[in-house]
Amino acid sequence: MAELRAAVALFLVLTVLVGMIRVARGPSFADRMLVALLMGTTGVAVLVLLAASPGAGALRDVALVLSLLASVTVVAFARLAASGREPAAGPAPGHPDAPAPAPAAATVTVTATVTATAAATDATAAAGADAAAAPEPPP
Amino acid sequence: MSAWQLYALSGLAWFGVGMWGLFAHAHWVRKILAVNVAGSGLFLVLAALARRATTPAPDPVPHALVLTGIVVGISATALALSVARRLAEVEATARLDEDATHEPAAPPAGADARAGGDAAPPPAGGGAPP
Amino acid sequence: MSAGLAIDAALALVLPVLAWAVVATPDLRKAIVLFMALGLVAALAWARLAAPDIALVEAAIGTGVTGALLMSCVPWAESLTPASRRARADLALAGALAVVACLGWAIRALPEAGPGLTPAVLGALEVSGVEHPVTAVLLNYRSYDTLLEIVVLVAAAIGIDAVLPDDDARRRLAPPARSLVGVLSHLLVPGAVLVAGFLVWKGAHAPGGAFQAGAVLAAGGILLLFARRLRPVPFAARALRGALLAGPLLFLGVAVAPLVRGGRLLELPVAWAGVLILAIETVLVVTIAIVLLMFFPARVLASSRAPAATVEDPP
Amino acid sequence: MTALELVAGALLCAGAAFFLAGTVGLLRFPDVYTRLHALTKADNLGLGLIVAGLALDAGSVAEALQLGIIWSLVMVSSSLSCQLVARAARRAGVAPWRRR
Amino acid sequence: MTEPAWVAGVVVIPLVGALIAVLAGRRAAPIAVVTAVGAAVAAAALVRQIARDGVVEHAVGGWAAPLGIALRADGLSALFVAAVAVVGTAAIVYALAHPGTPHRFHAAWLLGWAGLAALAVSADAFNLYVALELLTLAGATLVALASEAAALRAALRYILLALAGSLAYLFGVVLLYAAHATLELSALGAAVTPGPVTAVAIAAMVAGLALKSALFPLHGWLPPAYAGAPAASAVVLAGLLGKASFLVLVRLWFEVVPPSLRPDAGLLLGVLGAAGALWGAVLALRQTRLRRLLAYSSVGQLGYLFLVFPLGTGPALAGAVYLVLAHAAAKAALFMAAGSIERACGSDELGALRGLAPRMPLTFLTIGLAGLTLMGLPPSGGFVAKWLLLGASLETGQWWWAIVLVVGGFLAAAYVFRVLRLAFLPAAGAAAIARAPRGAELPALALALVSLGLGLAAAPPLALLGAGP
Repeated sequence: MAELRAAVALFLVLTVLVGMIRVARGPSFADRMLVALLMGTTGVAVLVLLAASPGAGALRDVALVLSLLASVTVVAFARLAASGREPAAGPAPGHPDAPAPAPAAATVTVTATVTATAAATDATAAAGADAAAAPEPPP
Repeated sequence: MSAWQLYALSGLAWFGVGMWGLFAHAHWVRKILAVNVAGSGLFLVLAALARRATTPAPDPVPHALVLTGIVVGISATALALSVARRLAEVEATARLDEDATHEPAAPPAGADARAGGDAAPPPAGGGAPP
Repeated sequence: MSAGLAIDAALALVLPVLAWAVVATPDLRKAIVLFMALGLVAALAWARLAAPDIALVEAAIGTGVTGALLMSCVPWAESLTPASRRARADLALAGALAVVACLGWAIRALPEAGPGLTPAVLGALEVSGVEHPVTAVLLNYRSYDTLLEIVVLVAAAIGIDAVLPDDDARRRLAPPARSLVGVLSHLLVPGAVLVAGFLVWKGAHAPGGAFQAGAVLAAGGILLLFARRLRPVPFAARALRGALLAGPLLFLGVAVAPLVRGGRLLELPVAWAGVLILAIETVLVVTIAIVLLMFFPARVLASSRAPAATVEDPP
Repeated sequence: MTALELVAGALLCAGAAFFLAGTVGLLRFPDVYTRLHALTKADNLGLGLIVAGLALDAGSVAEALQLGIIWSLVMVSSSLSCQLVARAARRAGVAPWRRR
Repeated sequence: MTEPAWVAGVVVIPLVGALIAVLAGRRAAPIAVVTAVGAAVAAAALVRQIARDGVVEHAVGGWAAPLGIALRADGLSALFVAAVAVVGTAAIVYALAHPGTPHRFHAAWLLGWAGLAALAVSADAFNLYVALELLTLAGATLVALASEAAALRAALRYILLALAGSLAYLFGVVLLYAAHATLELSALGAAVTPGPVTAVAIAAMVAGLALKSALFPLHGWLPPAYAGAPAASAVVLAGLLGKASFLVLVRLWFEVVPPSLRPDAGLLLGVLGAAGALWGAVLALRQTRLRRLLAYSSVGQLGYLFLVFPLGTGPALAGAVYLVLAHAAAKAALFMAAGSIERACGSDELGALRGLAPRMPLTFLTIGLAGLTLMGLPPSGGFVAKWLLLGASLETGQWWWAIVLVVGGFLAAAYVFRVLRLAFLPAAGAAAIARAPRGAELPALALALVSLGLGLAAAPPLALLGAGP
C-alpha cells in the first residue's frame, strides 16, 4: 500500500511536469494561469499521499493550507494582472480551427494604466479605469 | 549519492541560477525575482544539509534558520517591489511631463485631458510628499 | 523505497530547471506562473526532506502572499526603464558557474553524517516550554533571532509606507459591490481564520507557529481586500500601528523583564515558558498578518479592476 | 492485501487516471475555456477519489475528516477559480474556439 | 545590585525607541531625541564597563553557546557603539534642524541604530546575518525617502546588491555550520581546520561582506545611494551604515579565519583596498557635485580600512578601528555641511560654491576641520589612525602599503582643498542665498571637533583597543 501511494505520488509529480508545457505554449496569460490551478490541485493530492506515510502527518496541514490559499493567486490574477489585452488571443495560431485573430487593439497602454493610478483626480479616475479597461465585444 | 546530496546539489544549482539571473538581467523586477529564487535555493541546501543528521528526525536548528531566512527574504522582496513600483510611477509622470511640454498647443481630448489634469508631479527636492 | 528515491530524483532534477525557466523567460507573466510552480515543487521537496515547518511556510507565504504580490507587478513592470548598465549575461554566467563549482566542491567535501545540534536541542526540550523542537529553537533557544526578524518585518512595513504612501489613493478605491471574489471570500475567509488559530495553537507540539498562521490570516485578508470587504491597511491610523507594534513590544517586554531581576535577555522562566511563548506567538500573528497585508497598499488596489456589477453574457 | 486495501488501491488508481485526463485535456484542448473544464472538473474528481482511497485506510476518523475538509476546500476554490479565470480571459479578448 | 547588562541594553533601547517612533508617526522627533540620549547613556556605560572588565559575555535566553546566541562586547564593539551614539545623536539634531527631512527618517534611522548595535555586540554568525538584513532594509528605506527617480534607482540597486552579499555570506555560514555544528564565532574559530570547506566558506563570506562594504571594484552602488538620499539619510549612511559590513569582516577575519589562510587572502584584500583608495580619490577629484565627491571619498577611505588584512593584528587593527571612528565623525560632518550648502544655494554643484565661505563661515570651518581627518594631517583622529597603519606597514616590512597611505593622503588633500579653494574665491555675482539654519551647522561643527578630539585625546580609546602607546 505504501509502495502504491509513492507510485501514485510520483505519477502526479510527472503529470505536473508535463503540464508545464502549457506554460511554454499557452498563448494567453489565462492559459498560463491554468498551470497555477493544476499546481494547486495536484500539489494537494501529492501532499496528502505523502502525508499518509507514518510520521508525516504534519503534511496534511500543509495540504490544508495549500487548498485554502490556492485561489488567492487566481484572485490576484483576475483583479490585478488581467487588465492588459492579450496580443495573440484565441487558440494556438497553429491550430487548424484558429479563427482570424481578434483585432489587436491595444486599447490599454501600460503607461496610461500607471498614470491612471498615479492620477490624483477624484472619482472620475475609478470610472476612467473602468472605461479604459472595458474591451469592445470581439466580432 | 544519498538523498540529501541530491537535494543539496539541486539547491546549489538553483542558487547559481538565481545569482546568474540577478547579474545577467537589466530589468529591475526580473532581478528581484532572481534574488528571491537564489534565496530559496540556498535554503534548500541548508535543509538538505540538515537531513544528514544521523538521528531519525533532521536537525531542527537549520529549519529554524530557514524559517527566519524566508521571512527576511519576503520582507526585502516586498520592499524592493514597492520601490520599483514607485520608480515606475515617477518615471511615468516624468515621461508625461515631457509629452505635456512638447505639444502645449491644442489640449488633446480623451485620456490625455484626464492625464493632463494630473496633480502636479511630485514636488522636487529631498522630502517625500508628506 | 525505489519510488521514494524516484520522487526525490524527479524533484531534485526539476527544481533547477524550473528556477532557470523563471529567471530566463523574458515574459514577466510567464515568469510569475513558473515562480508559483517553483514554489509548489519546493513545498514538495521540503515535504520529502522531512521539513514540514518549512513546507508549511512555503505553502502559506508562497501561494498566499508572494503570488498575489508578483501579480500586482504585472501592470507597471513593462513600463519600468531597465537598470542603466547593459546586462552582461556572459560574464554573469561565467561567474555563476565558477561560484557553483566551488560551492559544489565544498558540499561534496562535507563529512557524510553529522549529528548537528539535534542532541542539544532535544536534551533541553523539556525545560523549553514546548514539545516541538523547531518552535523551541525559534522561540526559546534562538528567540533573539526571531525578535530581530520581527523588527525586520516592521522595517519593511515602514519602508513600504514611506515609498507608497496612502495620501489620496484611498479615495479612488472602487465602492464595495457584489462580486464573485466576494462569494469566494465568504466561503474561505472563516476557514482561513480557523486554520490560523489552529496553526498557532498547534505550534507548541507540532509544525506550526506564528509565521504560518500570520501568512494564512494575511491570505484571507487579501481575499477580503480584493472583494472590497476590507479597506487597505491604514498605516496612518494610530490604532492600526498600535496593533502592528503590539507583537514586537510584547516580545521586547518579555525580553527585558528578566534583565531587571539581574537575569539575561530573553531568559524565559521555565514554569512560564510555554504560556509566554503562546502569548508572544498569538500577538505576533496579528503583527505578521498586518505587515503582509501592507504589501497591498491603497495604490495597488486602486489600480485593480473594479468588480463587475453585471455578468457579461457573450454576444 | 485485504479487501479494504484493494478498494483503496483501486480508488487511488482511478484518481490518478482522472489526473492524467485533466493533464491531457490541458494540453490537447483548443482554447482556455475547454482547458478550464479539464482542469477544474477532472482534477477535482481525481483528488476526490484519492482522498476517498486514503480515507479508507486512514489512521483515525479525525484524519479522514481532515481529508474531507481539504477536498471540500479544493472544490470551493477550484470551481470559483474556474469562473474567475474564464471571465478574465473573456475580458482579455480570448475568443472561444468554434468548429469551422 | 549587579551591573545592569549594558551589552543587551545597548541593543534594546534603540529597538524600543524605534518601535515607539513608528507608533508616534509624525511626532516621532521627540521620541527620537529621548531614545538617542538613552542609547548614548547605555553606550557610555558599556564603554566604562569594558574599560574596567575587558570583554563582556552575555548568553541570550540563558542558553550556552552552541544552542543559544552569545552576545560579546569587546573594545572594538564598545567604541563602535559609542561612535554610533555620538554620530547618531548629531544626525537626529541635524534632521530636526534641516527642514527638508521627511518625518519617517527618525523611525528608519532608529531601526538602523538598533541594527548597528545588534551587529556590534553579536558573536553569532547567523545573528549577524539577520542584523545585516535589518541594516539593508533600514538603509534602503533611508535612501528611498527621496522621491526622485535617481534616488529610487539607487535604493533598488542598494537592496539587490546587499541581498546578494548577504546570500553569499549566509552560504559561508551554512557550510561552516554543516561542518562544525556551531554558529558561535569563537567556537568556529577553534573548530575550523584548513580544508576545502573552510576555504570556500571563508571566500564566500569575505566576498559577500566585501560587496556589502563597497570594496573596489564592487563599489558601483555606493555613490548614487549617498548622493541621491535625503541630506540627513546620507549622513548616517556614509558615517555609520557603510562601516557595518567591514566590522563583521574584521570580526570574522581575526576570530574565525585560520592563520594559514590569512597571508594570501590578506594580500588580495590589501591590493583591492589600495586600488580602491587610489581610484576613489582620483574619481573624487573629477566629480562636479559635492555629494558625489564625498561619496567617492568614502570609497577611498574604505580602501585604507582594508589594508588591515595584510598588516595583521596589533597596532594595524587599532589603526583601522580608529580610522572607522574618526572617519565616521568626519564624513558625517562633511555630509551635514553638504546638506546645509545644498539647502542654502539650491544645488550642490561645485560651481555654486564660489565665494560662499564668507557667507557660511561655520559650514566651511567644519569642512576644513573634517578635511584634516580625510587627509590624515595631525592633530586629527585620521592622523593617529594612519600613523598606526604606517607604523604597522613599516614594522612588518610591507612598505608598499605606506606608499599607498601617503599618496592617498595627498589625493585627499587635493579634493578637500579643491572645495575650499572654490569657497574662498571672490564671489562672481552676489547670489542671494537662504541662511542655513544655525541648528543644522552646529551638529556638523560638533562632529568635526569630535574627529579632531579623537586625534588629541587618543590615549584612552587606544587603550580600550589594547594598543595604547
